Amino acid sequence: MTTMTYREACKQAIRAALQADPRVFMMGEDIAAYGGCYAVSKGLCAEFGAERIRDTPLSESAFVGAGIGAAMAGMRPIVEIMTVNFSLLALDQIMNNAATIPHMSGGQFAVPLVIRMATGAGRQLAAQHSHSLEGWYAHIPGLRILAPATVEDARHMLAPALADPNPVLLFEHVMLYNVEGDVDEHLEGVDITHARIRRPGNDVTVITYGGSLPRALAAAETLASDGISAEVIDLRVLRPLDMGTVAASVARTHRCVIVDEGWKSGSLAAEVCARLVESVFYELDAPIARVCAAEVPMPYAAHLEQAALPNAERIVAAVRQVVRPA
Amino acid sequence: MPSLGPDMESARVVEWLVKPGDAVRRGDVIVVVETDKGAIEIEVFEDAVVEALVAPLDTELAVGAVLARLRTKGESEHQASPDTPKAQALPVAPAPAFRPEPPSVSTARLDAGAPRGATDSGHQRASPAARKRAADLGLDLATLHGSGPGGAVLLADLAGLGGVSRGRRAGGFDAAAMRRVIGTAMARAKREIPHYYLGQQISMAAALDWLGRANENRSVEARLLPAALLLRAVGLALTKAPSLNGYYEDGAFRAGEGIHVGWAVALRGGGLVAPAIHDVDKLNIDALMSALRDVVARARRGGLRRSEMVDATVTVTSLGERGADTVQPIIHPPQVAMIGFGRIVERPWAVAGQVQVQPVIGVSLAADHRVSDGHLGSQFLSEIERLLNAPESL
Amino acid sequence: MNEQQIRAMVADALAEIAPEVDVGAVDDSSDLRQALDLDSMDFLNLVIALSQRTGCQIPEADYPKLYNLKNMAAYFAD
Amino acid sequence: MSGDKLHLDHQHLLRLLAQMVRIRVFERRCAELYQREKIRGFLHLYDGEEAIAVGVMATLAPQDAVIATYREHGQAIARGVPMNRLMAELYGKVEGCCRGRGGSMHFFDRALRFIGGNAIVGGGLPLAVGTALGDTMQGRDAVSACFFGEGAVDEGEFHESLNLAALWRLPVLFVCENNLYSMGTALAHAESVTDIHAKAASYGVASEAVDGNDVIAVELAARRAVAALRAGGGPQFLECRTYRTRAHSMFDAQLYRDKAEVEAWKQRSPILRFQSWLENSHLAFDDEVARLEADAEAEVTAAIEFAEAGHLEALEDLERFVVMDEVPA
Repeated sequence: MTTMTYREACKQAIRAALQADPRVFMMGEDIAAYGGCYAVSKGLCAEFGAERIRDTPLSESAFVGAGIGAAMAGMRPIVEIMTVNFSLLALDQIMNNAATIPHMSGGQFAVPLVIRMATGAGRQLAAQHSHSLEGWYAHIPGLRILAPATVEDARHMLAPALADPNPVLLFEHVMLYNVEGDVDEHLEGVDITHARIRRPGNDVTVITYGGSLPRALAAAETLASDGISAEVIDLRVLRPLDMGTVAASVARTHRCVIVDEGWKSGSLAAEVCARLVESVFYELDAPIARVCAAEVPMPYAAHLEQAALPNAERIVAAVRQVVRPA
Repeated sequence: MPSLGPDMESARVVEWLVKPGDAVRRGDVIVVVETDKGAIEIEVFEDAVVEALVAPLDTELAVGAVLARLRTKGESEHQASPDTPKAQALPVAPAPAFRPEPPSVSTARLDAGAPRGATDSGHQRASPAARKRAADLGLDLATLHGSGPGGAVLLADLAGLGGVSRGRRAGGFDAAAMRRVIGTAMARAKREIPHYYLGQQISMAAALDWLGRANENRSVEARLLPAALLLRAVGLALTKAPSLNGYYEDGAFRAGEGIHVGWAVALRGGGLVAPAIHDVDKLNIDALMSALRDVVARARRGGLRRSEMVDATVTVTSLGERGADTVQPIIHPPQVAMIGFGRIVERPWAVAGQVQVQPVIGVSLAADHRVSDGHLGSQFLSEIERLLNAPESL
Repeated sequence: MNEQQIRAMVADALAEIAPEVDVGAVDDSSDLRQALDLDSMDFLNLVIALSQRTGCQIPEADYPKLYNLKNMAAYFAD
Repeated sequence: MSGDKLHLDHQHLLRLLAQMVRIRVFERRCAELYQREKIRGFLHLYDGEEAIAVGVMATLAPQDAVIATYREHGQAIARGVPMNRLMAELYGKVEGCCRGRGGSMHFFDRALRFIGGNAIVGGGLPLAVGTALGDTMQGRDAVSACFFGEGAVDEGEFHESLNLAALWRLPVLFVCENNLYSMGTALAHAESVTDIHAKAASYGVASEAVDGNDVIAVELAARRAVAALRAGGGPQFLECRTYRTRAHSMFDAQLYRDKAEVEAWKQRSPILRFQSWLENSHLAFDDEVARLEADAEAEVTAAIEFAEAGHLEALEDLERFVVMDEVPA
């Protein structure tokens, strides 16, 4: 076991991938000379050279599309997009090419590409750098969407993502980069198909992912002192959803709160909720509750931003309402 | 009261799962009766409407006694119960046109007026889980007061209701009664059946090796236990030894109409049941494993079906990893054979003139001399050995 | 997961498999199979339930690490 | 035929003509089948532009990649995708080149490195940059030929891709098929500067404008460009000036242009021009040309029979290939 930050775990994952496979290279904006917007790739260019750590122009569509083309030509590219809001400039390539070509070509071409990007709010970066749009990507058939919420997943999800023959999008929450955690360096990757129970419990299931996991765990701790045993599930994989684990838990606890930093309308939380109603309706003993971001473009001022985001207090309140309705 | 076995004379109703006015479909479980062998669910064999529950709870009733009156489709009330006095039909209370209320109306409800949870339309608020549990317990939601928002009935409101609670069902078996039954049956077996016994040691090296490799690539849910292999081997070997599979009744042997193996499950706290796994010879190894898991789990919880309690054509007992080395079984009448497996232990074993340490299991057969003899029994055990030595063919 | 959480999880899993046993009465280092009279089928059902609750695919070779609550806590803590 | 010298031998010239005739005949029958509802979806025909696909494709090697647009029947045929598989694809049959999942706008053929069939204007350019990058990083001597219309020049992806390819000196052959109209919008209505090859040159890309209705001129220019690419000269750009003599798609009243303009361009049809030149130069004879047409008709007829006899994909395979189990070897 080694203790490291989430940022360091992301870097070590990339390093290990570059060492393990000559087909792997990384490209993105300011990843080489600058060291990465969130300093994930700092030092990698010196170690692996400018051929494999490639700075790109500010051309999201071109370099994501180039990643797709290179993947189809036999490489295993890792493309970094600075933040999820910028990924919209490459949405055409992700949706119309990466996600569709395997099916559209009748299975002749696969797109073994990994795209990493930062997501989420909390750093006062306002309305064009702070959103949680991973739920949009989870809408698209053909993509695998991962949200590492722990340092271990940050360290070990990349290898199986690169081994996947399909395009994989990795969403790294900006508030997690400084979080420290234990990592088993020798683990041969982790599974990228299942949700995980991060804390077992009996009274209610709290379903979350990514940057909201620490908040949900903090809420569960508070609730425990109140005699409410909350089971916390980390979805980890946003597409395809592991509804088996989620539904089995809700069928045991009969109650559920979904925490998602995306907006509520048409969200991933809405999808999980709908699927639970489809699969375990007769196990529900209370309405499913959701704790999501306020429906505003993320504001700059700290107090406004905090008011817009899910936090432990709001999760605790939602759970109490579900477990002991007033 | 249906007859659930040749030696059953009476039983007690412990739980109704339906109420008058309920529509039931063929195959629905409608009542639980406590027999000497434990709690057994009784299913209905036609689509019908429940007219009246006749049998009182917790009273010993003879086989053949009326438990309930059902009206099948097409029958008028009159045809179904020509001699039922009108008073007796009252609890059924088919809703008259002018009272749009649920069919079963308790006095409590009338006294209390509309319960808090009833909406203006008369719909009782309840969580989906409470609704399902109430249906399982045969409770009418309209008679309940809920603690949830707007008086909605929640799961917690149903705790302890419904006659026999889950806890009781889980315990399901009356230990003293069960001991009596085992005693009676075994005494009869020792008295009437001329047993002969055969035993054999079989190497499990190939079987366990195969199993280990098979399990490596399986998810936890799909993993196999040695028991599944043993059961599969018995099922296949029985196809070649039909005179070990069936019943001896009225002075004659009647071959079983399928190979339905009763699997002996020891209950914690004493006693045992041997629910039948049907058509063992026709199930592949995965299907057998899941059937075993299912039947053992339900035996523990007290959720066995009637057919599982009476259909076995032969019985197998496997003592498992913490059991004795060998067992000398006593046949369960009117069956004609029982196969026993001891625990798997490491023993010196000669292979091609060399002594090796191998996992070994002791298999034994008790069979009825009125139907078969030792030569056939020996062939049967050899066949089991052959099958276990070629596990890939299982 | 700390030991208390593991214990809660095991108790919950056992409620389905062996409703009559009381996991609270079992001491940390005693063999659960002995203490609760679990046969191999019960034990497999327990492993399945734990796997479903934790998301771990528990290989067969690791079964001995689940024989008592103490080892179990260490196992799932990893 | 390889190298940068064009050999104007009889066989090669006849082959160029034959390829253009095959495309023309194939598409004529497609139009007919569309109206008989055998083919559905959008159908964009290449009538009048055949010289570009045929001229460029004559210069490519098997290891090269081809990325095309939704008007890509000509490129697919010239690259060598069997007509049977193309027609079956148009019929939506499992024998089609994409098992009926692509249709007219999305022909793919892995064995020929024919990478679509892209129906997002400009969407194929970043892909071509990527295949060139992947090939280069793996030390392959391969170029990526990317076809697109002048409408793509309006898109940001055009500029992003040219810049990136030039910046990294990647072996991409950009082939702009400038047919003067992006759907119904005339070039001058959409672009402030209509000289497209000059835009490419501004990115430091070697760039040339060529008569896209002259198959020999196209092939010569492409041959020079491919030779430069293989020599490590960085991306090359060809603006092939041409005209689409049929409607944009099957349902187009052509309100945006004069009939006289279309008629004038039909007289400059690449097939007519090349055929006349061959005959006037005594390089081909009437009966040879007639035989080419008869062969093409027979080939298309056989393809239609093949497609008619084809099978529909099983419904249980609806979601197959959405998620791939492995990267095809």
